[in-house]
Amino acid sequence: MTTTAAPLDVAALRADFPILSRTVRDGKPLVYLDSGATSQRPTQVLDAERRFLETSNAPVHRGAYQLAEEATDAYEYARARTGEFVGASPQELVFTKNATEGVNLVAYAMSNAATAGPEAERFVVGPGDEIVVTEMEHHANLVPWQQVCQRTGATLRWLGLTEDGRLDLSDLDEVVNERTKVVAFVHQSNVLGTVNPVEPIVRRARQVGALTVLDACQSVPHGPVDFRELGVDFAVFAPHKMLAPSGIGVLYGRRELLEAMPPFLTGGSMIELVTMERTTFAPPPQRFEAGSPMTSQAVGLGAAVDYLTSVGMDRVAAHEHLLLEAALPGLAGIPGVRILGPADTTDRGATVAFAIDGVHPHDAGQVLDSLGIAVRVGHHCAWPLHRACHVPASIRASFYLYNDLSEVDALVDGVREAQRFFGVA
Amino acid sequence: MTTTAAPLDVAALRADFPILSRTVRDGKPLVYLDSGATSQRPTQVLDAERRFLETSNAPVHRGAYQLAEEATDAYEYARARTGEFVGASPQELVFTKNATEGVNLVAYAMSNAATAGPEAERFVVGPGDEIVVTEMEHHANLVPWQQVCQRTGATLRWLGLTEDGRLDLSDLDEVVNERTKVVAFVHQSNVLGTVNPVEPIVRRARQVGALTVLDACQSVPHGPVDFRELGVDFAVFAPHKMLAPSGIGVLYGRRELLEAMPPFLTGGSMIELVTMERTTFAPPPQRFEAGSPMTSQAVGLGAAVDYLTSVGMDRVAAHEHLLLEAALPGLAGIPGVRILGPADTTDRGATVAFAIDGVHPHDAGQVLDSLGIAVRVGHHCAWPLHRACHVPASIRASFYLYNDLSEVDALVDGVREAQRFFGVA
Amino acid sequence: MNLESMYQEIILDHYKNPHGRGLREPFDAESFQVNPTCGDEVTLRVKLNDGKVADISYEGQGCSISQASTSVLTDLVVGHTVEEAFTTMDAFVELMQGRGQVEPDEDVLEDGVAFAGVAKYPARVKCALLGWMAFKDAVSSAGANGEAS
Amino acid sequence: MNLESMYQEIILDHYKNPHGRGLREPFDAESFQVNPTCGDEVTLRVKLNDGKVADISYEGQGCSISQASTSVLTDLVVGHTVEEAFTTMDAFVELMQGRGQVEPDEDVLEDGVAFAGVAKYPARVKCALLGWMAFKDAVSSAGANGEAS
Ligand SMILES: Cc1ncc(COP(=O)(O)O)c(C=O)c1O
Ligand SMILES: Cc1ncc(COP(=O)(O)O)c(C=O)c1O
Repeated sequence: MTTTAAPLDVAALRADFPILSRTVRDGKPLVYLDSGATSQRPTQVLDAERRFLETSNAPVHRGAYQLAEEATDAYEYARARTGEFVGASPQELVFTKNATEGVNLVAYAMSNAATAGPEAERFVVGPGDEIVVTEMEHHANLVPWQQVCQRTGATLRWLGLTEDGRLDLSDLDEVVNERTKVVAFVHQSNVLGTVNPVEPIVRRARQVGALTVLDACQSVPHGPVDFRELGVDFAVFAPHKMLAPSGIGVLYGRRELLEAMPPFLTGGSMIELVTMERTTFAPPPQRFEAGSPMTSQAVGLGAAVDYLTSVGMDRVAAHEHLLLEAALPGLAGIPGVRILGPADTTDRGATVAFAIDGVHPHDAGQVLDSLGIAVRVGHHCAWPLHRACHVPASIRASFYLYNDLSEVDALVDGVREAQRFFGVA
Repeated sequence: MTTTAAPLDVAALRADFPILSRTVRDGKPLVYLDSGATSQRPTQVLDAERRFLETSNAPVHRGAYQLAEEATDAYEYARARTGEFVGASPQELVFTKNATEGVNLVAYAMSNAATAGPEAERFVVGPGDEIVVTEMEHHANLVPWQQVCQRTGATLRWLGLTEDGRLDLSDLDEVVNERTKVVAFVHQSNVLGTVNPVEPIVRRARQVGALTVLDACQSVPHGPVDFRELGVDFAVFAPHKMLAPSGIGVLYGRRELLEAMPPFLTGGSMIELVTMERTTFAPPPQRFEAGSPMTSQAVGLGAAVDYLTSVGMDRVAAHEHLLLEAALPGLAGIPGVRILGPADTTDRGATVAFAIDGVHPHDAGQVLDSLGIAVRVGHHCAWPLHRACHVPASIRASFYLYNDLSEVDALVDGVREAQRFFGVA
Repeated sequence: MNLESMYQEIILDHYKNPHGRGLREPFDAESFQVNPTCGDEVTLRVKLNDGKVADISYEGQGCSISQASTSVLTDLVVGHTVEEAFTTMDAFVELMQGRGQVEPDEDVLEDGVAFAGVAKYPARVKCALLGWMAFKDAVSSAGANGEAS
Repeated sequence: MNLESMYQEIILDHYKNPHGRGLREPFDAESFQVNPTCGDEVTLRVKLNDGKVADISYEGQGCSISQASTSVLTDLVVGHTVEEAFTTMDAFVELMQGRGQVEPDEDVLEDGVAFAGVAKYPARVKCALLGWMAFKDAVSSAGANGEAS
C-alpha cells in the first residue's frame, strides 16, 4: 500500500460523474456505496463511447472500408491499453460479456477438451481429478466449477476460512495435491475485503502442475495489478466495476495456454476454415470472441483505463485505504455491529460487510436508502461465505475513488439511525 | 410485403443518425451499405443509454435502494418492450451478449442435458440423433451445432440450396426425420437475401418431434416478425443490427422449454440456492443470465424498439423493398456482374451479394471504399454458402431504413468504376 | 422518503410478535421457499381439513417484511376454505405488485392493508410474498397428497 | 483517397502476369494458408538446395494484392540463401505493418516497395502477407523435414 502518493482531489473528481450529484428519496444527496457491485462512469468514458458511435461505428475485424478500419483500430487499441494496465500482452486478453463468462470460458474449455483433439489434452479433467476453490468465492468462481465437476466426474474441493476472515492456508498442501487440475481463487473478497496472498497458492499449484485462475474483479479496479508478475495462468475482471461500460468482461490467459485451449462459444469471427463437415479455429484471442463483439464497450473500457491511469492506481489505493481506516473503526465502534472479515486494515480493501444485531440487513438497507445511502444487502453472490460466517446475509458498503470521508460518516450515522428505528439502540 | 404504407421520409430520418453525415476518404460522403453486419444508431438510442447512465445506473436485480430499483425497472421495461416487438412474453426473452451466444446457449444446454438430471432429458442428444441445419447458415448457426455433434456423437445433416439461391425443400421429409432432434435455420439469409418459408419446416419438425431454432438476425430488423405466430421453439436476433447498442443479443425460447432447460453460463444472479456442494437455479429468464447484465445496452435496445415501432416495421419493409427493386436490376444489368441469390424480389430482403467477373471482391471493395461506399467483401461468415455458389467470396450491399435510392445509384456507378479501374469493362 | 409509510406499526407488531410461528404436527404438506437475492427463507406447513385451512405453522429467517407478512397470512387464512384463502392471496399479490397504485380492501386483507406502502419498493415485494408463495406451494402439494385428514 | 497509391502499376503488372505461378516438382515442403475473413488462399511449395531457395511454386485464389505480393516474393527470394530471404521477409513485414510510416528500402525490397501504399490499409495487410506466411511456414517445415535435397 503506497501512502506517499499525493491525495486525490475527490471534489474535483466527483464532478466527472454526473450521477453523483443527483438526489434520491425526496431530495437526499446520493451516497453511492455499492461500487463493489457496479461503479459509476465518468463523462470521459461516456464521451469516448459516444464519439466512437457517432463517427467510427462499424463491424470490427470484418470490414475493409474506412469506418471498419477505424472501428477495428479503436477496438484493438482498447485491448492493448487494457493489457498494459494489467501486465498482459494484447494476445493474452479476451473480451467477454462479463467476468462470469470469463470463468465459464475456462471451465467449459476444460470440459470440452475431452472431445477437442490431442492439443487440448492438458485441459481434460475427469473422475479422480480435483478442482480447488475457496469458501470465500463469489458464485461466479464457484458454480462454474461445480458444473465442470458435474459434467466430467471430477471432484470439487475447497480452502476454508480462518476465524478472522482470511483464507486458511494451513491445509494448502493437502487440498492442493497431485490430483488437482485447477486452483480458482479470488484476489480480493467482494464481501470480506480480504486480499489473498497469491504467491503461496501459485507456488503450490505449480508444484503439482495445476492451473491457477484468479478472480481479480475486486482487485483490478482498486489498485495496481500485474498478472504476469502474479504468475497466475488465468484471471478475470469486470470493467463495469472500474468506471467502464457494462456488457464487457476481460479474461486474461497466458499465451501458450490460450493457444492450446479449445474454443468455447463458436460462430463468426473465431474461425479459420469452415465447411459443412468441419471447422478449424483462429488463433487467440479471436478464437474466444465469437460473434459481433462489444465494440463501443471496449472503447469505453479503453477510456476508463486512461482515466484511472491518469489518476494513478497507487493514489486510488491510498485513497481507499484512507476511507477504510475511517470506516472500519467507525462501524466496529457501534455496539451491536459485527464486521465480517478482517478487523485490521492490512491486506484488506475498502469493502466492509457487517451485520447489526436485531436488525435484518434488508431492513437496515431500507433505512439507509431512506437517507440516500446506497449499500448492498443480502449475500452478495457469496452465499457459502455467509454460511461460514454464520449469518444469513449482511450489509455491504464498498468504496471507490469518488467516495469521501463525509460519506463514511453518513454511513456510520445511518447505521445508528437503523438501530434507533428498530429499537435496538 | 405491405406496399400501401406511407413512404419513409428518409432525409428527415437520416438526421437522427449523426454518423451518416460524415465523410470518408478525402471528403467523400459516407454511403453506408453494411447494415447487414451492423447498423448505425440514432441519437434517440444514444441519448436513452446516456440518460440511464447519468441518472439510474446501478446493479440490476441485486440492489434494494432507489437507483437499483430504477435500473431494474429500466432493464425489465426493455425486455417487455422487446417482447411485444417480436411476439413474446418477457419471460421468454433471454438477454445474451450477441445472437451467437444465443445459439450457443441452446446448443450447450443440449450437450449439458446428459448430466443435468431428469427434467432436462428431452434435450439430450447423442449417437444416432441428428441435427439439421441448412447450407445457407451464418457460421453462428452452423459451427455451434457441429460442436454439439462433436461433443455428443450426434450427426449433422443439412438442407441444400436450389440453383436460384433458395432453400431446397424437396428432401425435407428425408433430411428431417424421426432421428432429428433439432432443426436450426435462418429466416433471411445474410448473403442471398432469401426469406425462407418457416411454416413447412416447423410443421415437419413438429411431426417428428424436433425442436426448431430460427436465426432471425436478418429478419427482425427489417420487417414485422412474430415468433409465437411463426411457431418456432427458439429464435435469436442481434440488436446491433436494428439500431441498438452492441454487446447485447436476444434469445427467444418458448416458456415451457426454457423452464425445462438446464443452465449454460453459471454464476451470480441465476441461482436459487448455493452451497459449496450444490447449486439450484432460478426460473427463466434469470437462469440464463449469469453475472452482471448488459444494463445500459438493454435500455438502448428498448429505445431502438421504440424508434422502429414509431417508424413502423411495415414501412421499413416497404422502403427496403423499394431499394431492392432498384438495386437488383441495377446491379444485374451490368455485364459481368453475377448476383448471388434470387433474381426476383419476392421473399427476398434488401441484401444483395454479387461477384464481378475479373475483379476480386476485395479489389472491388477497395474501389467502392475510395468512393465513400462501405460494403462488405469476403464470405460474410457464410463460407459453405459461398462454396455452394461456386465463388470464393462476394461483395455484399445491405440496405436499411436510412438508405435511399441515390445510394443505390452510387453503388451501381461504383461497380462500373471498379470494372473500369481493373480493365474488365 | 417516509420510512414510516413502509414500516407501519402493524408490520412492526407482527414482526416482534409473530402469530402462529413454530412448526407443528400434524400437517399435510410442507414448503420451503427462499429469496435468492438475500437468502431469506421460510418453511411452512399446512393442515387442511374438509376443504378448510385448519392450521399453518412456519419457521424461518428474514426481514421484518417477510416475517410480518407470514404472520398476517396465518390470521387471514386459518379457518377459511382453501378457496377463500386463495381469493385473499390473489388480493394480497395484486396489492403487492401494484407499485402503490392498488387500493387495498380492508374487508378482505385486514392487517394486510398495512403492506400497501411496501408495494412502492419493488425490491421488497418478494419479501412480502415469501410466506404466501410457501402457502400456495404447500396447499398444492397437499392437494396432490390427496388431502390426508 | 488515391486509388493509384495502393494499386501501383507494378502491382497490377504482377497481378496480371504473375511470376513463377503453378505448382511444380520437386519440392521439400508445401504450405496452405488462408485468409479467414475473405477466404483467399494460397498453396506454396519451396525447394531448398544447399541453404538456398532453389524454387518457389504456388497456386491460389485471391485479390490483386495477395497474388501480386506472392509473385514479387518469388522474385525476391529464389536464388537467395534462406537467411537472406528471411531478412527480406522481415523488411517486407515491417513495411506492411508500418501503417505507411515505414520508408521502404528499394535495394532490399525491389518491386516490393510498390506495396508501401497498401500498408495504409490495415484490412489489406493480411492479403499482402498471405504468400509470405506460406513461404515462412514451408521453409520451416522443410527445415523440419531435414531439407531433403
Ligand atoms: C444471419 C445471421 N446470423 C447470425 C449472426 C450473428 O450475429 P452476432 O454477430 O450479433 O452474434 C449474423 C450477423 O453477424 C447474421 O447475419
Ligand atoms: C469477486 C467477484 N467475482 C466475480 C464477479 C462477477 O462479475 P460480473 O458480474 O461482472 O460477471 C463479481 C461481481 O459481481 C465479484 O465481485
